[in-house]
Amino acid sequence: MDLNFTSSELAFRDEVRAFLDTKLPKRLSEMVRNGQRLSKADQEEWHAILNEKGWLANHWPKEHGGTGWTAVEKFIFENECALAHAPRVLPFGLSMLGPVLIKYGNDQQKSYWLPRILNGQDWWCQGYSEPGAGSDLAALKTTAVRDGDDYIINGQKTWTTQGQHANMIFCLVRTSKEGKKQEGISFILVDMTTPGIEVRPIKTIDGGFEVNEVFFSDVRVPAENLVGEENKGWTCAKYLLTYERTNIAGVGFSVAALEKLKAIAADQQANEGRLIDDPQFAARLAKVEIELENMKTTNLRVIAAVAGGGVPGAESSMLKVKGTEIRQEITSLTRRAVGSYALPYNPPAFEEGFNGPHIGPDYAAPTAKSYFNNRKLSIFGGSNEIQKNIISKMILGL
Amino acid sequence: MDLNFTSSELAFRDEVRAFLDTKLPKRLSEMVRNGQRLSKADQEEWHAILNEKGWLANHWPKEHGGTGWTAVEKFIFENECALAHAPRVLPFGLSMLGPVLIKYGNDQQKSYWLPRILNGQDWWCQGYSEPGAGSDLAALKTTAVRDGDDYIINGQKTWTTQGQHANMIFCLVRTSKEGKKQEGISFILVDMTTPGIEVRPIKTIDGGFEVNEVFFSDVRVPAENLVGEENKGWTCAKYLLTYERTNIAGVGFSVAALEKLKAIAADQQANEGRLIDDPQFAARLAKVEIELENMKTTNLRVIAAVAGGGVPGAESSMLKVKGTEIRQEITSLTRRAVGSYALPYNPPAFEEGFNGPHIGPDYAAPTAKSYFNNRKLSIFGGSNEIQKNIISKMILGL
Amino acid sequence: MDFNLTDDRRMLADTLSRFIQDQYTIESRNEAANSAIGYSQDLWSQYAELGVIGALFDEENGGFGGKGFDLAVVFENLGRGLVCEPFLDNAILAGGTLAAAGNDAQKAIIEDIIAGSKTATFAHFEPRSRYSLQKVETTAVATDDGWTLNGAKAVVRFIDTADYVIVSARTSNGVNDKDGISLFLLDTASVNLNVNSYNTVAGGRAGEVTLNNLTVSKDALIGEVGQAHDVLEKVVGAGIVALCAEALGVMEAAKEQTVDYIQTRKQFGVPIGKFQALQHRMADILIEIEQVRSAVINAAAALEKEDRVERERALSAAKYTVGHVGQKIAEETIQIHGGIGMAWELPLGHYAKRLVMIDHELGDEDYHLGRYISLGKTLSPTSDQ
Amino acid sequence: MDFNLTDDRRMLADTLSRFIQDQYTIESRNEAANSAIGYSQDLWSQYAELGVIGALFDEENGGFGGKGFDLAVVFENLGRGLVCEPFLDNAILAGGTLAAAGNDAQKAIIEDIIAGSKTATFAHFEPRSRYSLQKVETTAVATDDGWTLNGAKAVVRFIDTADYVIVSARTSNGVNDKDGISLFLLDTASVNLNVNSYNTVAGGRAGEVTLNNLTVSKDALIGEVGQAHDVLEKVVGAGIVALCAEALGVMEAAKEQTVDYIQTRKQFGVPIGKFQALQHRMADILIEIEQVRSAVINAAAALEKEDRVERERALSAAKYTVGHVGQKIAEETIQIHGGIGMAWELPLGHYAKRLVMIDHELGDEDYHLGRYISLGKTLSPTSDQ
Repeated sequence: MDLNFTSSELAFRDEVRAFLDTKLPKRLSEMVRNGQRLSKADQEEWHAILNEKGWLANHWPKEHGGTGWTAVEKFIFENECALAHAPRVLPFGLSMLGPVLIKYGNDQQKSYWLPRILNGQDWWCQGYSEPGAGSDLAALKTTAVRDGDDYIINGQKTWTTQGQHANMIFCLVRTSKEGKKQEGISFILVDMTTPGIEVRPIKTIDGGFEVNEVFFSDVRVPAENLVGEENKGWTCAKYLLTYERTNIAGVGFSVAALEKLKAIAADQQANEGRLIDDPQFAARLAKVEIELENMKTTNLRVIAAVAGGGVPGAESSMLKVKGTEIRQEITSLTRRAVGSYALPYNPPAFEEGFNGPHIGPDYAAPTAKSYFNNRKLSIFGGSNEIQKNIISKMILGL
Repeated sequence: MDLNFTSSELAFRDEVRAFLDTKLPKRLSEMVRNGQRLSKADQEEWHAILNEKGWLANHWPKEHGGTGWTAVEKFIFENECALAHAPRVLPFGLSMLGPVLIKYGNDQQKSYWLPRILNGQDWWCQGYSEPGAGSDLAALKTTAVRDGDDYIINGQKTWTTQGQHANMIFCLVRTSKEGKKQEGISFILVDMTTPGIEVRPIKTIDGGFEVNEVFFSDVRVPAENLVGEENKGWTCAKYLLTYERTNIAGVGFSVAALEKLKAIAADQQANEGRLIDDPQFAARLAKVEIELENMKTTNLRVIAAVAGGGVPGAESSMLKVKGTEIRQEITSLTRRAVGSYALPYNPPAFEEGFNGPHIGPDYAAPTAKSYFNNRKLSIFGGSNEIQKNIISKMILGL
Repeated sequence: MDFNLTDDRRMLADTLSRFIQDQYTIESRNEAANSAIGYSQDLWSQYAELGVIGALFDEENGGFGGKGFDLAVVFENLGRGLVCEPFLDNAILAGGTLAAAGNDAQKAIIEDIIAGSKTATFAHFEPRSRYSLQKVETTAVATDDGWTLNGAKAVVRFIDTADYVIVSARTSNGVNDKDGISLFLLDTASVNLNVNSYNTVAGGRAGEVTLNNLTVSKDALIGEVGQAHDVLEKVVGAGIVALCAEALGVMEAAKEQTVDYIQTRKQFGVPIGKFQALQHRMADILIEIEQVRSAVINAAAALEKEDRVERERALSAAKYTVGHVGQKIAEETIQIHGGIGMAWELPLGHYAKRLVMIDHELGDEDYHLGRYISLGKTLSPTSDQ
Repeated sequence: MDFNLTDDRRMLADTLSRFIQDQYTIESRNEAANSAIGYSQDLWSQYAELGVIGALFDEENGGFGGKGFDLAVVFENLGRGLVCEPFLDNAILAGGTLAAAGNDAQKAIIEDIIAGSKTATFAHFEPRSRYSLQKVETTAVATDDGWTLNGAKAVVRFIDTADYVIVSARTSNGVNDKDGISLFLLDTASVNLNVNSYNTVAGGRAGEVTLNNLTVSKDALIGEVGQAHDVLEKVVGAGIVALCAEALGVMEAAKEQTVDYIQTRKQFGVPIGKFQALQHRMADILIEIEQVRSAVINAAAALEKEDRVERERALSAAKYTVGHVGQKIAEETIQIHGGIGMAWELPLGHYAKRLVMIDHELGDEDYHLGRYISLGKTLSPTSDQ
């Protein structure tokens, strides 16, 4: 039993750190650190930097332009990126569609679409959830009807993250109403510039726009855009959802956020002395720090099991539930830490290059927004309730 | 809106206090205060004292020898008794069977059995739960088959509290297997000296003996012991279970236990100063104290609603859940407060007149036992899960 | 013991409840709450006409209420409707200060507040005071003509539109002393306040106020020099009852919205309200709300009590309870809704935001738990019920 | 990074697991645990023969283990089997003290401990010291021939049957000073100890020890005069790893028993494990246990670290986690069982009792949370992973 990284893993970590040190633009990391909104161009800039280094597709095998990293290397990379406040790599093309195409796509699809994900020609979004099909994804109603060499798509998708920036969407659509509800589903790629598609942004409670509704009215899509067999899309869907997610616990994000929280608590004054020394606050802080220390090891254990040939499956549900609880608790304490300065709502402070007067301490502005925005963590990507159903069935056998 | 008792309620409270002051034997209140085990004779002694005063049957109307008290008066009485460390009045005859007989019994049953409950001739226990019928009470399997003027009972009851002391048991038995499972149940009174009855005590995890299994093998019971109509016993059962329980929250017990806990925490030394001043412990104590202050008012509100003609029903589920959580938390903190002196297990100290050397402080002996014993509070009398089902259906309409 | 409202209060509650139901949609509420002034002046006039503001003052001050239970009745209804108009800072805190300590000339303003023709606000808390009542760094130095004020005040609600602002300042003693705090009434039209104003997360407007050698006349002083602490405690106590009752109303509404949602929303072919895990969580929410209701009743009943420890402990207990339960209910009701709970379009998220933000006003749960413990140290370990 | 056990440890774990499974029924375990000596001397000899005791000592001291992960492997298995034999106080605490600070003559006893032919115990904590390592009121005063001891020691495990007892006493400084604590090795056959002994709630025997002008010879001293604090911290650290690993095993077993039960127990016509509310609670239990497992790994890995703050924080974090999660799991598994969870006859309740009682040994969750916070104050606010 050895909790330390091997020397080659340590060397890799140093390489990642050196890369981030020199290549991650200060402009971007400052925005991330300050909780500011990244534009599409900002995100594309970071993707391009990673792609230049060959590190963009860290979930793909080498032959398709991926890194071919081990689970441990992937973890180290994602963790270091979070600690360095690098922008998040958007998962839709790289972590979701890419692996599905590699496993289920035909040669033509692979050779056409994969390079376009890497070089940024396509910005993908995900067409899974529908208003009546959230946790119960297989209840989806959007239809694709074969018409010659095309499918005609009608229906509605929702909670499409970053869909407003996307030119492509991968969708689950119903191609048959026979059999079990899982059986008539197909996986298809849709160009969002096709006539009949309308994207409507959904404003979220924090005042931001990250998610969208996507409406399809007689949208004509070439049948060659079908991935895998017709009516077998559920296989792709499940593969995508359970696809190894080394960073689902978000440990790196939590470590970075906890550091920031501690700095805030050391700056804030409580009744007697610093907030960080206030007994109730110190206890809250210590509890989440201990949870996080434990979670670091839980996460590494799951990764080690994967590296040893295991498949995470239900274990990633465990990481999801606890990891998001920890992240949410840290954002909650950060909001709590700033006292009445959680109240001001000052959108200009969320934008790059904000120079106006800060309201209260400069770290206060994004705290409430971030707290409310991060309520999504336990809802999206398979709600924590769904994860508990999975744990209950897959691990406990209930 | 007036939270204060009326002057007549205050006068009643003073009367109760004066009575407890003069009539509650110090010997008994000391045993209760010290968490010692009361014998059958101890409990009978207290019943007799209350009966002499005419205060034993506080749930019964005056015409049957009860007090005819209002809900507020009942609450005041039970609360003052708890604060004075009076022994608990056993509910089986007085709060459970009594009201059922008064509502569903025939004249002969009322005139024969009710006085015997008051004067202590009968000690009743409850034959409801079975090994396969706990939360799902209507699944009970014990049968009663009519044979001439008798019923022949076969089956098994369990969790029969204080059954080892009882000479009588009221049972739910299956008299028909037709229709819905609730429909073939009857309510019957059984003399425990009848041949074919065997009582086996169940030792509980705290090492005590409070509950029993009762086995019935061809037990012959006169048909006149049937209460209400054959196959209509479920009506009696439900009436008994939802029968107004003013003290289900156990506020008086909690207040008394919290006082004792505070005295312990003031006596115990923590790292720096007294345990009661330790920030973590003080926070735990304050949280449960605030919950209890809130619960006092919640309880009074429900009682006021009853007094105003409302029926508590599902509201008593609310009192049960929160009330038992509070009681359990106080026993948990009391155990926590005594540090390593929670470990010694010294049964002689649980008995009256214990004079031996105390292990650690004299208040330490019952703390662990009481903590483990009180796990029952959230299980027996309709588990807290069942109470939440009731709240969900009856109040929330889910 | 009587838990029924008086007839007057019941009538007021019914009127107010109907008015709010008729006047507000979530869209119009959000529009007003996030507007340049943070509320609807039109509705404010109507509240005045309905007598809702008058219910927050006693007869001596031209009102017809002003007791703890009057505040509770009004604010529970305001909470249910997520009302963003300036009841708290204007009527309870600023108006309450004038009622408690103002001279006749200053009290005359209360009539305008009740009539809705003028508003006032309350500038006590400071950038570094967190929730402390006694930590005042702003100074007031006596001059020949009056006072010179220097310092900064944090998150002063509705300062943009306030006709008056009440400012606390230290006239003697150390930064953290109870003694030596004084209060001043400023007419915003005649003094040159430096204000950086903004909207707030759960609706309503506020601003940072900087006092830079601001001179005010002698008659700006409210009450006795250096004796403001008890006045502050009194009005903040009333503010706590008001906020707690508001939170109760918000929780009730959030609970009802969630019950309605899970009764209709289907997943896996059945309403999600049929899933036992959600049922038990909703039952927990219901139980916690009933405990909050009791805490509000306890606080409202305590507000007029003479015994400081008993009164302030009941107030801190209520604010702690509201903070603790409020966060839980905000998070649970969003979570139980799922994705749609995150949508701005639904009322729920706005209720959740208000619930969480109430914990950031007049002391959060940690602050009040600590205060409850401190106050308890003056008691013997034995307490009577 | 490698989370697999070494082959030696895996073999030990397998052997131990099989042995425990073969030897113990809940009845025989309870009989031994609640007997007049609180354990089975027969089984103890067998453990010695199996080499289980030797695995707790390093080679230098005649064992073949002694590292954090050796302790963890053994104690997790002991926990799974609810083993009541005196591993902790005898081998880890008393034996560990001798190994850490004993002279050659004293270390010779370790051989007998490993062989199972002698047992020792650890009398450090006192009636008023709660969980403090440094609060020692017992005094040792130097005489011409040796030392005179006065004081009292609390809840000394298995004192009835111990051949040796290690006693801490203050030889200088104040009651609460780290400096000035010394350790003494007493042969129970040759000193006249005043012991009031008893069984304990979760099995095993203990006693109150009173030292009344007890004289011991010069060679009773272990290590240097007045320098025992660091020795105590070291062996108690090992004790914490052991207890935490034991708790992990207990939790695992309690979880499995509960899963088995709810898969078979039917109510309303279906196994209660099909009710979603219970499923989600079981999922929570599983997640918490995995966090405990990580805490145990962290603590075991930290045990040999030089950096005191890093090491002791990992130990306190683990004991806090175990205390916090342990109570939850004890209460939840009983509750989920329902009435039958209260029955002595079932193993479950005994596992639950052990889990709760572990929080009363070597510092409870509050103590270790406080300690974790205090230790952290010496760190800069920025920590590396």
